[in-house]
Order: sequence, then C-alpha cells, then structure tokens
Amino acid sequence: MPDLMQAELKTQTHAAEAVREMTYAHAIREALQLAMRRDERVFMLGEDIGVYGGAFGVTDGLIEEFGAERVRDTPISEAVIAGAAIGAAVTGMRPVAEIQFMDFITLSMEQLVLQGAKMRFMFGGKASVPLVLRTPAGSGTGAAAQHSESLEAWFVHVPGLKVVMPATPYDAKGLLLAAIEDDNPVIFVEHKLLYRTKGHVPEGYYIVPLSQSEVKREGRDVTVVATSIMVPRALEAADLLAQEGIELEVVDPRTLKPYDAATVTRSVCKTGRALVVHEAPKTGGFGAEVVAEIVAGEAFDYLDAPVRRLAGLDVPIPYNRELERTAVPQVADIVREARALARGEY
Amino acid sequence: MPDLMQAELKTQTHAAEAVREMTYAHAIREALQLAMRRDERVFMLGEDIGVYGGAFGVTDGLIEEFGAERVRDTPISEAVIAGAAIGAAVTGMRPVAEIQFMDFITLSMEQLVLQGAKMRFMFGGKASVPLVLRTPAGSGTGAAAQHSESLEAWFVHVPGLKVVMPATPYDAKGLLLAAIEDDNPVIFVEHKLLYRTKGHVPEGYYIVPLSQSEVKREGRDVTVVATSIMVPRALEAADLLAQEGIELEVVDPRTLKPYDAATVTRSVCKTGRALVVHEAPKTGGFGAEVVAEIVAGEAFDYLDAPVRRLAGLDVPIPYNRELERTAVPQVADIVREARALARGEY
Amino acid sequence: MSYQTVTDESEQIAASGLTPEQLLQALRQMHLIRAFEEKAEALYALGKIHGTMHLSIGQEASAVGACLALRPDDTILSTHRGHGHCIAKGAEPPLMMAEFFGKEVGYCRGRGGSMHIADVAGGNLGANGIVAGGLPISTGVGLSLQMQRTDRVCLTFFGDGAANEGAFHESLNLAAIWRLPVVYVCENNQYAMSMPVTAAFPIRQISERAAAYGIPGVTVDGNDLLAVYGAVETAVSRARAGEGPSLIEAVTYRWRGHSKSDRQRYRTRDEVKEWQARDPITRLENLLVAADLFTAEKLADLGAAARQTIEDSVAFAEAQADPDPATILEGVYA
Amino acid sequence: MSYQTVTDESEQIAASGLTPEQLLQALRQMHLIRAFEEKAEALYALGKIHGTMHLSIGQEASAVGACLALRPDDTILSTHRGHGHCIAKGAEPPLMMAEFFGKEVGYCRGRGGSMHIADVAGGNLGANGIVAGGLPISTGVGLSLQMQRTDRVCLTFFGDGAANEGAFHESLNLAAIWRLPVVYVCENNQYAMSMPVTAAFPIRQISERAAAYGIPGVTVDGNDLLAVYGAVETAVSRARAGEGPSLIEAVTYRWRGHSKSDRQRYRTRDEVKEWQARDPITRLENLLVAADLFTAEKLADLGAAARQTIEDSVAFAEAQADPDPATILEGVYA
Ligand SMILES: Cc1ncc(C[n+]2csc(CCOP(=O)(O)OP(=O)(O)O)c2C)c(N)n1
Ligand SMILES: Cc1ncc(C[n+]2csc(CCOP(=O)(O)OP(=O)(O)O)c2C)c(N)n1
Ligand SMILES: [Mg+2]
Ligand SMILES: [Mg+2]
Repeated sequence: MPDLMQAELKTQTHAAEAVREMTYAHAIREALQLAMRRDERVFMLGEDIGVYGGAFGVTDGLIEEFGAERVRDTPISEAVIAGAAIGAAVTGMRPVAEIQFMDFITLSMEQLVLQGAKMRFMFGGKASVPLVLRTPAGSGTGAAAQHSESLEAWFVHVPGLKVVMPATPYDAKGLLLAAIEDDNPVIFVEHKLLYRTKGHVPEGYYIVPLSQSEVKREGRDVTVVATSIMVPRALEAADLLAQEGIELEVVDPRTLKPYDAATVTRSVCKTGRALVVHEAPKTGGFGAEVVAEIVAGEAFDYLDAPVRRLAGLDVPIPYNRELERTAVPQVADIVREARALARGEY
Repeated sequence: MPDLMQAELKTQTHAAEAVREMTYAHAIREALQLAMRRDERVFMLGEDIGVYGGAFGVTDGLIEEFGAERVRDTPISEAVIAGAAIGAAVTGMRPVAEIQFMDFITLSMEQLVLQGAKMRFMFGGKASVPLVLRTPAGSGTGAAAQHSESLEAWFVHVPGLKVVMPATPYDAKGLLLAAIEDDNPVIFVEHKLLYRTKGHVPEGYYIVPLSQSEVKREGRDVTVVATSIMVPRALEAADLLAQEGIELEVVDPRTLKPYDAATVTRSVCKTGRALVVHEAPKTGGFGAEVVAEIVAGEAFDYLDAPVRRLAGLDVPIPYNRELERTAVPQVADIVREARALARGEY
Repeated sequence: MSYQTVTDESEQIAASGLTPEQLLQALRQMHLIRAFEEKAEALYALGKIHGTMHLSIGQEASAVGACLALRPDDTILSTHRGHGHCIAKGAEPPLMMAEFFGKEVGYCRGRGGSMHIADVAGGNLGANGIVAGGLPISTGVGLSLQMQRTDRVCLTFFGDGAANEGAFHESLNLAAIWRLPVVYVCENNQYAMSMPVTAAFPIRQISERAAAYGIPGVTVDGNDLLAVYGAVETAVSRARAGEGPSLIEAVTYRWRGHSKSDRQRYRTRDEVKEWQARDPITRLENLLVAADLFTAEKLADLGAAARQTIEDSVAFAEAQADPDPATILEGVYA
Repeated sequence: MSYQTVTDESEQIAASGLTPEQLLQALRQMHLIRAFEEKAEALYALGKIHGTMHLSIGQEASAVGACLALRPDDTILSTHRGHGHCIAKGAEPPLMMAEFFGKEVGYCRGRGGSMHIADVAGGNLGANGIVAGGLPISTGVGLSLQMQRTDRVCLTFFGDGAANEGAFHESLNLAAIWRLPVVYVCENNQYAMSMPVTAAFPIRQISERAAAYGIPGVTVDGNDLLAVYGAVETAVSRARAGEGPSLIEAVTYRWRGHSKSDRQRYRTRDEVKEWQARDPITRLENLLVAADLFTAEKLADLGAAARQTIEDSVAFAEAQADPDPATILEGVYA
C-alpha cells in the first residue's frame, strides 16, 4: 500500500510530497505531534522522553513544542507510569505512555492486564480506557537478555487489550494515529532496528485502521506471515527466492490483536503453503496463533504441506554478536525455510 | 497411570494403601511435607501460608510441623516474594514460593522473567535457580475478573522457565516433588476447582517426571488435548460420547514447558483428528502451541480434519454465575465440539 | 499512637464545622453500611450470593468520615473491602444489591460483583480485587484532574497490607513530585488477611511513611467519625489548593473474618470483643446525644430504617433479570 | 547535606582502622576501574566492543570503599553501571575484558556482556540490566545467608533512580521485618539518565527513606573513600551481628553520559567540571600523601600500572575464541 501510493503520487503535481521519505522513528514522532496538536487531551508520559528525547530519539523536540506538562518525564516507576495513564484515560484524557524498553513492561503487568484491560468490562461497559502504551522491542543492538524482549504474545492473550506492531514508517504513523483515536488500551510495539529504516510517509493526518493485515508482496508459492522486523527480512528473502523462481506472498498482520486472520486465510488458500516468521521465541509465540487460525478452518483443505514456524530460539538473547544473530531468524533462515516448504521437503 | 496403578495395587496385600484416596489439595500438602522432611534447604514463603493455612487450605498444618522459619508468611509484596525466592535459590536454598492467586503473579513478572528465568544463561551457566512457584489459577468460584486468571501461556513463552499444570491428585504430588527436585525455576499451576477433587495417591515419595504427556484415556476417533480442569471435563465428555460410539483419546500434557509434543503427535497419527481444550482465553493460549506442533510435522499427513481449539472466550471472567460458566468450556461444549469433529462437520 | 481527646462534645462538633444535618446523614450512612453488610453476609450464607466478599463491619466511620469531606464531583477509588466506600460516596443500595445478585441492572451489569463494584457516574472508580491496585490509578486520576485545571480531588482507600506493595511507593512518590490532588487513606484494620501489622511493618505508624515522600502524614482514630473527617478535610483542602497529596492512616478494626473462608486463627476472641466495644456507630450516637444535638429516641430508629432500606433493596434486586449470556462479549472493547 | 570534615588527615586514617596496605590497594583498584572504563570507552568508539555500556568514571570511591568493608565470602549485587563494583569485589580484568569482547572465556561465556557481568565464584551476583532488579534478589540472598546461619552479608548497589521503583520499597521492608543481613548502597550520582534527583524526589536525601522501614539511613560523600568505607563498615557489622539491614546513600557524580548515546542536554559542562574537581582518586592520593603514608612519587606510577594491566587484559581478550554458535542453547536450563 505505501509502495502503491508512492507510485500513484509520483504522477501527481506535488512531486516533493511524493518522495517524502522518512525514518520509522521520525514517522512515529510526526504521529505524536499531529495527535497532540489535534487533541488537547493527548499527552505523553515516560522516562527521559523530554529533553533527552527518548532512549531512541523518538520524542526528540516534542517537549519544545508541547512543554513539560504534556511531555512528562517520570521517575523510574513503570507500575505507576501505566497506572497513571490508566487513571488519566478513564477520566477524560488520552495518554500516550512510553515504556523505555519492552522488557520493563514486566513491571507494568498488573496495571495493564488486571486494571486497564479489564476495567471497562468489569464496570459493565460504563468506563473506557483510551490509552496507548508505546514501547521498543527486539534484539540486534547487543544489549543482551534484559533489553531485547519481544513480548507481544503475552498481550495478544489478554482480552481488552489491542496489540499493534508496525513494520514500516508508513504503517507506524498511520497505526499510531489510529491507536490514539481508539477508545481502548493499545500496546504499540516498535522495533529498535526499524527506527532508522526509511520509507514513504505522506504528510498530514491519516489512519491505518487497526485490524487489517496487509499483503506486502504478492506471490503464488508460499505465504509468509511476518511481523515487525521480520517483514523487511521476509521481503528480502522473497527477492532472493524470486531469482530461483519461487514467489513468496508476504503478509504482515500489523495489528496482532484483534487479528485479521481472513487475509492470511485467503493467501494460504491460494498458495497452499504457509511459513510464519517472528523474532520472539517460538514456543508460545504469536506464530502459534497464526498457525492455529490457518488450520482451524477453510484454509485447511487447501494446504499442500505442513504449516511451519520460523522464530526465535527458546533462549534469552545473548550478548555475543554472533550468538545474538543466531538466536533470531535472519534473511538466510527465511530463504532456507521457505525454499524447503516450496520444494515439498516437509 | 494412577488408575492403572490403583488396579494393580488392589491385587496386592496392602489393600489399605491401594485405596488411599485424597484430594488434590491434600496431595500437594503431602508433597510439600515430604520435600521439606527430606531436604533442609526446602522452605516455603508466601502470603498467609502459615497459621492461616493458605487461601485454599493447601498449607494447613505445615507451620506446626516445620515452624515459622521454613513456612514464612510474607507481607503483600509479590515482587519481593519472587525476588527473595530467586536470591535464596541462587545461593543454595530450594524455595517454594506461593503466589496466592495466579492473577497476582502479574506483580512478579520482572523478577521471574527477567531475573530468575535468565540468570543461569546470562551468567554463562555458572548459576542455577532451583525454585518452585506454586499458584492457584482458574475461574469457577465467582471471584470475577481479578481472581480467575489462567496465565500459563505467558510462562510457556519464557525461555528458562518450566511450567507444570497437574490435573489429578496423583500427578499433583508427583509433579510437585519433581519440580522441587528440578534445578530450574518452575511455575506450578494449581486449579482452584481441582483442590477438592479426589483420586488415588500412593504413600511416600515418588516422582512424575517433568515433560511427559500422559494418555489419560485411549480412544480411536478424536484426540483431545486438555490441560488442568479440562482433563476431568474431557474425560466426562469422553464417557458421554462413548455412549454414542465416539471414542475420544484424552491426552494431558501435564508439563506445558518443556512440552512433550511427541505423545500428542502419536495420538493424532492414530486418530487423525484433534481438539485442544483449555480454560484460558483462546487467542494466544497454550492451545495454539499444541496445534502448531501438531501441524508442523509428521501428524500433518494423518489429519482428516481441521485441528480445532475449544478454549475460554476472549473476555475477562464475569461475576454472574451463568456468564462465568459461559466464559469457559464446559463438558457439554467439549461433547459438542468433539462430536462435530468426529462427524466431519468441520 | 495518641488520639486527640476533647472533653466537651459540643465543642468538638462545633470545631468540625459539620452541621447537625450532615452528622445525622453520616450516621444514617453508617447504619446503611452495617445493614447492607449484615444482609449480604446472611444472603451469602443462604447461597443467594456467590463468590467471595469482604465485610467492613466495624470500619464504617472511616468510609463515611472520609467521604464526608468530599464533593459529589470528587472521585474515589476503593478496595476489595469496599461496600462502605461505595455507600458513603452515594451509591444506591438497590443497584448495589442488584450487582451482588449478578443482575443486569446492577452497577456493573452483574459483571463485577462485590470485588469490582463501581459507580462511575457517582465518582466511585471501583472496588479493586488487587491489593494496592487502585493506588497507581488514583495517581493518574489526580494527574487528570490537575491537567484539566479543576479543583476536584481524588481520594483513594487502601488497607494496611497495601502499604507494603511497590505500587504504594511509586504512587506516593509520583503524586508528591507532581503535587497531585490525591488523598491517600490507609485503613489500618490491624491485619492483612492473617498478617498483623506488627509483623508486616518495622515501624509503629504507617503514616510515618509520608516523610519518605515529603508529604503530610497523620494517624487518626478510624473509629471516630470526626477525627477521620477532620484529617481528610485538611488533606482535601490542601489538594484543592494545589498543595499536593497527603497520607492519612485511619486506625480501625474489622469485626468479621477477612472473607467468608477465614477461620481467624491469627487473633483472639477477646481482641475482637475489645474492638467491638469501640463500635464507631455507638460512638457517634453517644456523641450526638451527649452534645444535645439529637435525642436517643430520635436516633433509635435509624438502624431499623436502614435495615428496611436494605430489605427493599434485596426485594428489588431479586426481581431483576439476569444478564443474557448472549451479551457476554459486550464491554470487552469500546 | 553536611559532610564530616576532619582536619587532620592521619587522624582520619587512623580512625578508619584501615592499614596503609589496604589503602594503597584501594587506590590501585580505583585506578584499575578508571583505566578499565577509559579503555572500554575507547574500544567501543573503535567498534571493537558492541552493545551499550554505562561508565562509572568519577564514582570509583563508592564501589571500592563499599567493597573494602566486605569479606571475600560476602556477596554483592551490582547494577548496569557495574564495572567498578565488579573490580572492587575482586574480579580479574582479563576475564572481564574477555566478557566485553563476547569471548567464551569471559565471565559469562560472552552471553552477558557489560550489563550482566557476574563473577559468581567471586561473590558478585551480577550487574543488572533492570533498574532496581537486583534489590529483591539481594533480599533473598540475605534470607539465604540468615537461614544458613552464616555471618556473611549481602551488599547491593543501586542508583538514585532505582530508589523510586516499587522493588526498593518491598525489598527494604522485607529485609527490615526479617532483620536480614543486607546492606543497601544507593549511589546517588545526581541523575537517573536525564532525570535529576531534584525532580524525581520530593525529599532532600534518599537516606531519609530508611525511616520508613525503621532501619538506619546515612548519607555520605561518595567521593570520599574513607567516608564510604566507614558507613558501610558500620552497616556490615550490624548485619553480621544479626541486627538487620541499613541504607547508605553515597553522593557522587558520573562524569560521562548515561550511556554512549547520551547528548547530555540535561546538565551543563560547568556542573560536570565542578564535580571533576572533586575527583575521588586525586582526593585519596592527596589524603595519603598529606598523611605521610606514601610519597607522591610512589603513587605517581599507579595510574600507568593500571593502564598496563588493562592493555594486557585487552591483548588477552582479543586472543581468545568466540563461543561456538552451536552451543547457543547451553545454559538455558540446568
Ligand atoms: C496483589 C494482591 N495480593 C494479594 C491479594 C489477596 N488478598 C486480598 S485482600 C488481602 C489482605 C489485604 O489486607 P489490607 O490491605 O490490610 O486490607 P484489608 O483486607 O485488611 O481491608 C490479601 C492478601 C490480593 N487481592 N492482591
Ligand atoms: C526497570 C528499568 N527501567 C528503566 C531502565 C532504563 N534505564 C537504565 S539505567 C537508567 C537510569 C538509572 O538511574 P540510576 O538508578 O540513578 O543509576 P545510574 O544510571 O545513575 O547509575 C534507566 C532509566 C531500566 N534499565 N530498567
Ligand atoms: Mg488490613
Ligand atoms: Mg543515578
């Protein structure tokens, strides 16, 4: 969709707009900016998001525009960061909280899961909790076991939460704006290695609706369902395999909960083969949910091969660079697995 | 296995022993007692486990035998309950911590997941963390959304943890003793509604090895993989369906991590049909992992029907009795789903 | 612990600034709470109410005294032992009772029950099944009220046990550095389930912890309605004036077990009796009579009136419809 | 904040009870820490070390002074800013450097890196990537030592930022009620990343929080080795004697940015310079010379010697083998 739109825009008169490329980090910042300009109730809170600009520079400059009241630096107190966001959300504000690394969300679980996620239901639908919790996930920076978590699967399992995980700058901006508009608690998972990746991002306010999987590349041989950093890796793998005549169809769920399984089902009905790829450890990961949805219904009859998962090893992320790379799927791994599936080796 | 053993024992001279029935709660207490008598390093800590005897009476009487130093009542501080257990475990003790309801484990996540689970690996294998964390899960007591969680899937997703979930008194005792012997952090999930169920429990010390799924009932038509409270419900459903000529094979993983998928695969290769049943919400639940393992390999070629999950609705547990029942699978639901699978309706 | 002692009852009442009407209304509420809980207990024993419940009988002065210092547009957060808070904040007993019966017209459409009862429109953001679970939220409510430039305040109840949760610490610190309009009311009823405060705390008064956050901390006799009201009123005024949060410890006692399954092996009957002799309701009645505000006769009927209200509430609740199971997914998402 | 001032240096040293040899060794360790971190910084800039790292340059007196009060069989827990603690507890720089290079012979077999470096055999249960993450564990270590009837103690380092985590609160409370042999050393270096203590705390001294747990709390000049040693020694003796935990705040400053990506927009150069003028190494050197324990000449070589040790460590580390990727699953489970 971004590529398509880019192509279209290039034919328009505003050529400058058409080639507007920016990083994933910048796209997120722009979304925050637009949301805060548009709605006074939107504000941010988190550690070092003010003058520091955030651990990854995402919120750089926002305190200058919006002031310290709306870009609030907090002490290191992740439970009350989440709780303060919930309390503010249920009484009329629209907070965007940041947890500096997804690992630290382990300290916010009670508030997010037992309070924020359930409050509306427990109160008989008489309250709503419109909050977004942004957090960077993933390995690849050498920060080792306690700064590399990919915990999205936990939140997918929690009724009352939504979970978003954009892979491109375009999606990051549009999904974040949609998340902020949403009246439910949304866990918005960014990826550290994507922050510096570039892509087309239209100016101005736009929404990518929550709960729409997107076919990022069409292909007839194998459906690859990939999330976050695995989307660009899957696309690279698709390029490589295309040279061997194997055409991957790459589907990015983008929103993991509520999850649009229909798009994946449609794709698998066409290809007959599916590979699910994510960075988080394989056991109990989101990939299992994707597989389970594929084989529960319609697509089952179209399957020509076992449905496979390629995911992180069941290991904490190691410090050593080579071990760290070994722990999570790389392009070559996707190529190998997709090729084996396409060739009927499973 | 318990049933078989019971049958065997009945032919022996010690008839009294053969019919030794006790509740699941009592079996757990007996395991704790045996472990603490056997090994001085074993001790317990948690809220109200002393004179109160635990919220469900499981630890009743233990403080009388072992004293307040080894049956330690703590303040309401779940993070440091977990942390204290980790610190004690890594320096030579073998703590058995109790989190009073599984819901409250949301307050222990950082310590369990980022510290206890990873410590050995992060330290290059130079430490070990032999701790057991016992906690009651599940709905059915009218305690509503914040006292009815079934969060086992989260822990299954954490490398470094083991997850055990017994369904019978026999398994509860043997698995708890195995967990206490294990040199890793083990999350031991009990079910509130099982506490009063009875079954044969041999006297003395015995182990049910971690990571062995068990076929609780043999059958040729549909493999039902069930955990915890869903095991007796599946067995009841099997009885009912047997009257219609449909034979369910009921498999209980018992240990969810590391998970013995081979036993399930073997069963599915025989039956060609699989239904996975658990209480936790379906989306992102352990059932997805079971399904994903079934369809990733050997069993795929033997499948005659889609693989289905029957699990909790994606809803916080409601207070109203009827709603509460509606939220999680009941015997009738298992009968309906298994029958539909057997009849080729999917 | 040293409580204020005032010799002259009418002087004490005058000092409080409360009108006779307010005091009578407070006494009515205390009776209502007592009657509500005694009835709930009986219904539970009969199997008409399920789940679990935590009774605050004996603690009525704390709930009512605290809420008396609030305006209707202020917000409270409550606890698992929250029936008293709910009534004190103005909830209607029939709708509460309907919630206990799990009925569709109940405050939470029968989804919440005793442990999650909330009256969002009335400014009660709910009981809470999680010890200290309301504290971070209340801090956020305070933030919200501050950012919206209101002079409303948030008052949050919690038990002695909750003061040992990490959430207590993080919440008070954040409220203190941001000067949020939050009043933290710790109901120290001597036990967290079976854990006595003497074992759980290495200090004598929980209010001493206020110093760790540079905020006012005060301990009051939680069975003395005027004492609770006075301390909370001071804290509320501070909060309204933008001077930030306070910590108040109301020392009281629960007469009943922690919940229905409690065998109470951790305390003696004598101890319970001793505290029952300090009944907050009798105490307020005696005060009002001694101060010549009302005659004993006038007050004698309040208990019966409260019990009648509760009987009517039960009749109302029982006649209502259960939720339709087909609606079970409603309210998970907005 | 008021620091002890002692006019006569030799008196001060005599009062500490430390021998000239111990003091010289302490100074050596401080140099070693400085040299280790300066080298690590340079290697990082060259891309030879990856990941992130947090330098404690300027804080050496706190790490060394604290560990000087410990026995080899005592245990420490450290933080993300933990190189100094690790060296002060007796770790070998070559094996540390090997860990930084991700080598198989490194302390953590290359799995941990700077943020998780541990020397389990040497009594260091690890740096910690989680702020306050070590506090609950150290409480458990204290419990273990107590239950095993030893007179060993556990000393746990943490930053000012960590004192606002719930884990701080729960840990100190539990240690206090159980009288565990734990010494809590808060290294207040003025900032938690970009958050100044003046904004994060509503109180002047973090040690004031000790009162909330009924334990001793003391603030010392963290750049004064003797002051740190003295306070920790007192706390350690208490702990060994079964008298329970203490909280010590060592006031110090980090000269470098929080981590490598820090643009330091939250502080001024002047402020940094001001603190650099209070260099703990120079200070100890001056003290030792003024007290006539050592000549300036004798001390002049220590820095160079430390740097040489570190150069040798680097040479050692670079020559070692990387872990075999095939072993990646080792150590997940015992
Ligand atoms: C986080 C958490 N831990 C434990 C419990 C179980 N529990 C419910 S109430 C209670 C005691 C609470 O004591 P306190 O805060 O003093 O309130 P009280 O019951 O005395 O009113 C406990 C342990 C819980 N609900 N939540
Ligand atoms: C729970 C948690 N929250 C946030 C972080 C990110 N972080 C790492 S160090 C740091 C600052 C810590 O400040 P302080 O405790 O004062 O230690 P210092 O860095 O000053 O030595 C932060 C916010 C973290 N590692 N863990
Ligand atoms: Mg209490
Ligand atoms: Mg600091």
